[in-house]
Amino acid sequence: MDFATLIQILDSTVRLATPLLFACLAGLFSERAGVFDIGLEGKMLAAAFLSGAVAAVTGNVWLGMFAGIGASLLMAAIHGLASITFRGNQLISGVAINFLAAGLTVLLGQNWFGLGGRTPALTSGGRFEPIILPFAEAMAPVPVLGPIYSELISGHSFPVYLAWAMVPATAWLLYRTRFGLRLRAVGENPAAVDTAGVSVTAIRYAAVAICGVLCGLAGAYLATGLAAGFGKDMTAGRGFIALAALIFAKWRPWYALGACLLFGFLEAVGNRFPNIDLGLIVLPAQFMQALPYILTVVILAGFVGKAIPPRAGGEPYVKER
Amino acid sequence: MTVQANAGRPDSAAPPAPPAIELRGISKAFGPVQANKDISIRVARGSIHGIIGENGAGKSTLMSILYGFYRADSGEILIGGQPTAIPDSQAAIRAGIGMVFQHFKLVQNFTVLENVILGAEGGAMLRGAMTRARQSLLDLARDYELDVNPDAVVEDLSVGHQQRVEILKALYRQADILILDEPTGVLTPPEADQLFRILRGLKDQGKTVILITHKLREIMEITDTVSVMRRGEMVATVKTAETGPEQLAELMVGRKVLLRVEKRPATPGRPVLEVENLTLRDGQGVERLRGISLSIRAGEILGIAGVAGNGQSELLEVLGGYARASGSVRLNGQPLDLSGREDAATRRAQGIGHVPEDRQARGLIMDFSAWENAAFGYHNAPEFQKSNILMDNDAIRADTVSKMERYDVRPPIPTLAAKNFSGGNQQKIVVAREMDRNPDLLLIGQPTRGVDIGAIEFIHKQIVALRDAGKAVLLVSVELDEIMSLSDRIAVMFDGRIMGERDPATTDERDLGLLMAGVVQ
Amino acid sequence: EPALIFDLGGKFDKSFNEAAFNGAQRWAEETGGSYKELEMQSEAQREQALRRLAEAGANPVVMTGFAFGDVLGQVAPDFPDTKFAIIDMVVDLPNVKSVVFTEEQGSYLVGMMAAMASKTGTVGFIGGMDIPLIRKFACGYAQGVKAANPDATIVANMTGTTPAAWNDPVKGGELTRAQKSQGADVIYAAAGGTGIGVLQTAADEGILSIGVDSNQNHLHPGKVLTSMLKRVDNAVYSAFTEGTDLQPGINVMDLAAGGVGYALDDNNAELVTEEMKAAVDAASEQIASGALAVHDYMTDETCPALTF
Amino acid sequence: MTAMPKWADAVLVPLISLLIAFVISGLVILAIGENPMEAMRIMVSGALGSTYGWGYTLYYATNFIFTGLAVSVAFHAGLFNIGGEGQAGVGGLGVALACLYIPWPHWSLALAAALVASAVFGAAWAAIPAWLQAKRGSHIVITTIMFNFIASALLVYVLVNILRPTGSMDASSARFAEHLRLPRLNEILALVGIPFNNRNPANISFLLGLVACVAVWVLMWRTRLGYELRAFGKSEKAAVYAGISPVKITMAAMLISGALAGMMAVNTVMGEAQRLILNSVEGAGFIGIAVALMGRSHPFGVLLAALLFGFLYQGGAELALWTKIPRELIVVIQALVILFTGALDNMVRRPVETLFLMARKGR
Ligand SMILES: Nc1ncnc2c1ncn2[C@@H]1O[C@H](COP(=O)(O)OP(=O)(O)OP(=O)(O)O)[C@@H](O)[C@H]1O
Ligand SMILES: Nc1ncnc2c1ncn2[C@@H]1O[C@H](COP(=O)(O)OP(=O)(O)OP(=O)(O)O)[C@@H](O)[C@H]1O
Ligand SMILES: [Mg+2]
Ligand SMILES: [Mg+2]
Repeated sequence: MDFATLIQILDSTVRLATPLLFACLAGLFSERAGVFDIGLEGKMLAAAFLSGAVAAVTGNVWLGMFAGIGASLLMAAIHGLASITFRGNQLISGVAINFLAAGLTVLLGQNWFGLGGRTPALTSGGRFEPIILPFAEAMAPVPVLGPIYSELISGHSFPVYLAWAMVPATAWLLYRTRFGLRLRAVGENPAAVDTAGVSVTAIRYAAVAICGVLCGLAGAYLATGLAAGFGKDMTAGRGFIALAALIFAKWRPWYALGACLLFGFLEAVGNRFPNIDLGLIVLPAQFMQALPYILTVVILAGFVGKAIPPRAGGEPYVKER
Repeated sequence: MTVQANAGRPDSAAPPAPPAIELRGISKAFGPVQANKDISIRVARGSIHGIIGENGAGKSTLMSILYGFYRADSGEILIGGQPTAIPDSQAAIRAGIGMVFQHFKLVQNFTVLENVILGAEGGAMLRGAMTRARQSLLDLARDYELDVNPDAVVEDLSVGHQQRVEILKALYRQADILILDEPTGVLTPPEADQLFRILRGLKDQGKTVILITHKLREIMEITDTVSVMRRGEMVATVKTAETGPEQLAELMVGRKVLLRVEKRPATPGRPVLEVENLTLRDGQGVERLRGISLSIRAGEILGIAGVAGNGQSELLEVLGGYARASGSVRLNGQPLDLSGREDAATRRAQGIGHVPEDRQARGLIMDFSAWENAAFGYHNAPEFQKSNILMDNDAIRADTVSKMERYDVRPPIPTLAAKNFSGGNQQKIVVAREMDRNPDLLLIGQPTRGVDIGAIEFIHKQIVALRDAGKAVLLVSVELDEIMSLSDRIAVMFDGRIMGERDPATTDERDLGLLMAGVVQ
Repeated sequence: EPALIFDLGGKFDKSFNEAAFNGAQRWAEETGGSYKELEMQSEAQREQALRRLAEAGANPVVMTGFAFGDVLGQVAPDFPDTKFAIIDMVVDLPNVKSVVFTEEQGSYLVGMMAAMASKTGTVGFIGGMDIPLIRKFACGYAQGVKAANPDATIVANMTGTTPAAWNDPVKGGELTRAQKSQGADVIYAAAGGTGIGVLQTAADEGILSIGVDSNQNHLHPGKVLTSMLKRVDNAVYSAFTEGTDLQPGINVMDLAAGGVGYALDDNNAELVTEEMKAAVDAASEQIASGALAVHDYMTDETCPALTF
Repeated sequence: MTAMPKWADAVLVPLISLLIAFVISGLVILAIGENPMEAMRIMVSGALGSTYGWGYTLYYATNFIFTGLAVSVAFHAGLFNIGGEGQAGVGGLGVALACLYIPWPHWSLALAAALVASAVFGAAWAAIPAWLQAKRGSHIVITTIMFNFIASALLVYVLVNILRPTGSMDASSARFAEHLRLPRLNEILALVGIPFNNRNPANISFLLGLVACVAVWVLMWRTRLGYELRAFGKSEKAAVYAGISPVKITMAAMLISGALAGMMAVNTVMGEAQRLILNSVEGAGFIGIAVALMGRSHPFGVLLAALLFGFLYQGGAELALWTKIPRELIVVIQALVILFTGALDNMVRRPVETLFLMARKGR
């Protein structure tokens, strides 16, 4: 594989990893606070739909983005209500949200646009445009560094840079601030937080809301950054991959970046090499397409060490039976 | 029992100031359970106030209400004479109340410092808070002999140190009133002494301490006043100096209690259990058992004393068949496989009965009915099978009815779920199940933990009866009184080792206490 | 009253089903007639849908998609008085009209155009799932490419293995970029909703794309080289027009019959050079006259120009 | 003492939850400009108004019975098997292989073989996630999701490259021999003189589903394995104390679960399509989760819930047929049913509990 190919694969990796990264960090906030979330997929889908719809109608990508975040927050609110206030089963709530988003997006989309759930294609103002970093043109001819800067680092759209910035921001928030301390504590031992005079409910809702915002960004990036509009079921399982990445990352922000990049990379490689000729046998395309999932299983099988989830994760906080 | 001469100043000189705390007519129900009924109590400023009562009497509930963890259904709280609403713990902390819970409320994988500042960070950023807290921990350590490494991760600390962290948490929040809920249950006698020194020091600084305990000895030793609770009600508040253990016990239970077990001298027979050089490492590779050797003969009770967490649980787990270990164990002369190939079912078939330490987490399935629980672990027994595949539920139910009658389980309803029985009756179900099969060896952990006095008497009698029937009993308990009164021989465990063996007739609590703290004479 | 049943992709897939829908609409507008239409919810409904429409008196019943073939074989004999038309599949029954398209011929033409428009000598193909129909497209395309430029390289990708493969514009876009990075500067998409992403990204990245089934040139004027037309709309239109007199038998909608072709309109007029047009039209005539045979993947499941 | 009688928890609470879900669904229908009452009428008459509608309802319900039971069995053991989709898909492969490659003289033999094959294939597909959970602690929710993806890749490969008859356009296997067609429900009912529509796919598999319900009930509440499974699901610690092997139970529960999910394929592949097609499971594996939740993991509850979802499916199909309401409405209704009966059930339970408590105190 030559250098240019590598750069291109990595470039593709960055793009493919971005929605995963948003969703993975979203899950990180929620799960670090003790609220498990398999509804990432549904929140992303809802966000992708509404951001696509609003961007199409207004022609303004920012309005679209905020609308997407709003849709995702609404789903997050349902999840919060079910798993925090009403102490329901968090997995079930997640499943319900996935179905709800899958149905509602098409139902409303068809009702509004009559395009079978698709939103109208976005024109320039309705989409995130690539941002060319300073000196990208000038740097391009420089060997090695040039392509890395001008092709790999420069030329992505706003959400990509935001996603990368979210990683140190998350780490900082989690490990350096009061909120982060409380959030991590709530996922480990909510009673400790409660007896320290801090509301478990408030922290968990805050975490779920942050999760909603980040899923909203993930969805908005899908519909208005990577694609030019919403298409039915366009998340195509990315929420589940983000969840796997989260576990792989052991619920830590920098590891999350690594995990999402790995999954993005696997997909990029699969795209680039649809089938691999091993001389004796040709690995069929189906195998290459299943490879990310197979590798996920292999990784989860514990060959990279066991992931211990937040101790209070998945359990509603019950003071009085 | 030793009372250090005048460690606490007599209060008699104190002027009649408003009490530090006054509770008026507090009531609290958990669903259908009335945990507190119209409770009123006054706690004088600068005193140590004891609260005693049977399990489930409502002590922890009352204190949790004071600390804002629960909300009372009705009643009033006065702090320093001022009516104060305490809707949550934040309000309690503001009112100067700190609480050390029976089950610690610490974040296990946080450092001491992180735990201490949690909820009292004093700013949105952690850095400043960390520095300030580090300094004030040093000060507190100096003032009250409360040493802990601020950077240690809590899960690596001993229980005693974890408790200090809890106290530090309260003091860091500048608590004037400190509530301790059964603080000594998990401590060695020397650690308990150390705690009492700290409490007296706090009292000297003018702080008010409320101490919940089951141990009458401690009440007599350290408190100024004592309140007694029974079934959710406050039955009496008396000056400690004006009462004695017998009167308190009677107030607690509502009748005269015999605090001793009647038994004849043992007539030990052949060895039933022989353990040699038993060693166990946990998941992290820490040695939990370090070369344990012991033996028990038929018709003998071996009591294992020790502070919780010194390997007793692991010993029971290995012998019960659900932990791996190395070394050798022989039962009736036959070696047992400790490699994990044999499980708890095998052990039962080999003649080992096992009343686990934690009946709610291990001994019972709380959602299962009594009859399902009565076969738990013996569900493979031939008499409970209808065919190769089907179980004979009718046979199990019939058997349960008979056990419930003989072991006085109340109410005797086999279809009631285990969670709907009281703690004592849950324990009776487990005891009945394990003893009724006449095991050659009975492992019994914390047989009376959380069990009321009546049930304690009954269970103790059953244990002695089993011994008299020529069976071997391995008794593990953190209650020294229980160990002393039941055992024929006592072994003391500390840090995964047997520190020594004693004859109950010739030893005393001080002697055992030193062994339990790891001090070898 | 005629009826139309869409395949699982739904009637607004911007290509195959939508073409059928357009044909029906045209008929409705021109004749002022009305028709029944139906989107399915599950596989088991194929038979249900057919029977319900037949029982309700719809005649003829037109369905899109090879997946109906098996079921129609079961249902049609039960309704000897109802006429059925199936698109993309041959069902040999006295009351069934089978309309099949020679996609390989249309794909061949756009393949030629791709090769001629390509400056890099590398062209791309993006399919939805790796199923025979898509291979048929890919194979015809590859032959056309090689015919115009024997040295050309063809990069082919399939999108996925779940039904999501037909609805993943993001992945379509990423595949487009991957193919572009391999040098492809014209990419032919036969991937349903995923193709929308292909066309979009190609436009964004400044390379050319080729639409499929319907005329998709208008989606990105000046950036879609052409579209491989599969006149499903005509098939539906004529079936509706024939009405109850629908002629049973196999109707091969080939190039000669105007069943397939390439799209030329204002949107891509500037992209198609005279030379290109001349070459393609010449090939078109040869194919129509039978002088030039485009190999159909389905006949022997091999492809002379591409390996799968 | 519990605050609420058992029947209230088992029947009243789910019913109220269901009602709320339907009311909100009605609002959704209203919001897209349609008439909810009319929609309800179409659904009821389309799904239950004729033996024809019943046939489809029962056909779908059969799928959901199997996948619902699959999820329930795993649930009882404390395992969340989201992999029903993949297990059923691979089970279908088993059915196809059994029916295509052995010249069975009679459908009954083929049915027996197909049942075994689908169960074995489904169980095998559940075995790896189960083993990883039992031995390596890999989260079964994630691994089963991954196995769904892997299963569909496998199926595409096998169907396109191996099972597809040469020259066929359809990515599906060849049709099974005609004499292997399973008896339809109408044929069976005709034996006892009940007239039933013959143009629907309901077949003998529905009766197998009923048998499976009884079998699962016996398994869970009458056998040692079921006892151990439930004990393990309630408390792993206690189970180990009782000599119940977590590895064994995890494997057993998931293998049974996978087998049940796999057997669903007998209905779709052998009963309906009579060949293996791509995506023959069509989400029934996921619906199984909802069915198990609503049925409170009890076989009888699963049966009722499966019938409800069968009704939703068939009713929804009719709705899509006769109105402009898109088929996705059904997905929304499903979501709401899952949400209110599964995740938000405390929202209903608490007030009901309070009512009972008040009633008791009042006495
Ligand atoms: N991404 C990061 N950014 C900043 N500091 C970090 C980061 N990761 C770890 N640390 C530092 O290392 C310490 C241990 O972090 P680690 O991620 O191992 O915590 P953990 O095992 O997840 O436990 P906890 O839940 O207590 O955070 C943290 O307290 C923090 O100071
Ligand atoms: N969170 C709760 N929810 C429901 N019931 C509770 C809860 N906490 C306590 N109870 C019940 O309230 C009663 C009083 O319990 P409490 O914990 O106050 O007793 P206690 O006197 O502290 O007992 P112990 O000596 O065992 O600590 C008991 O019947 C108990 O089961
Ligand atoms: Mg770039
Ligand atoms: Mg207590």
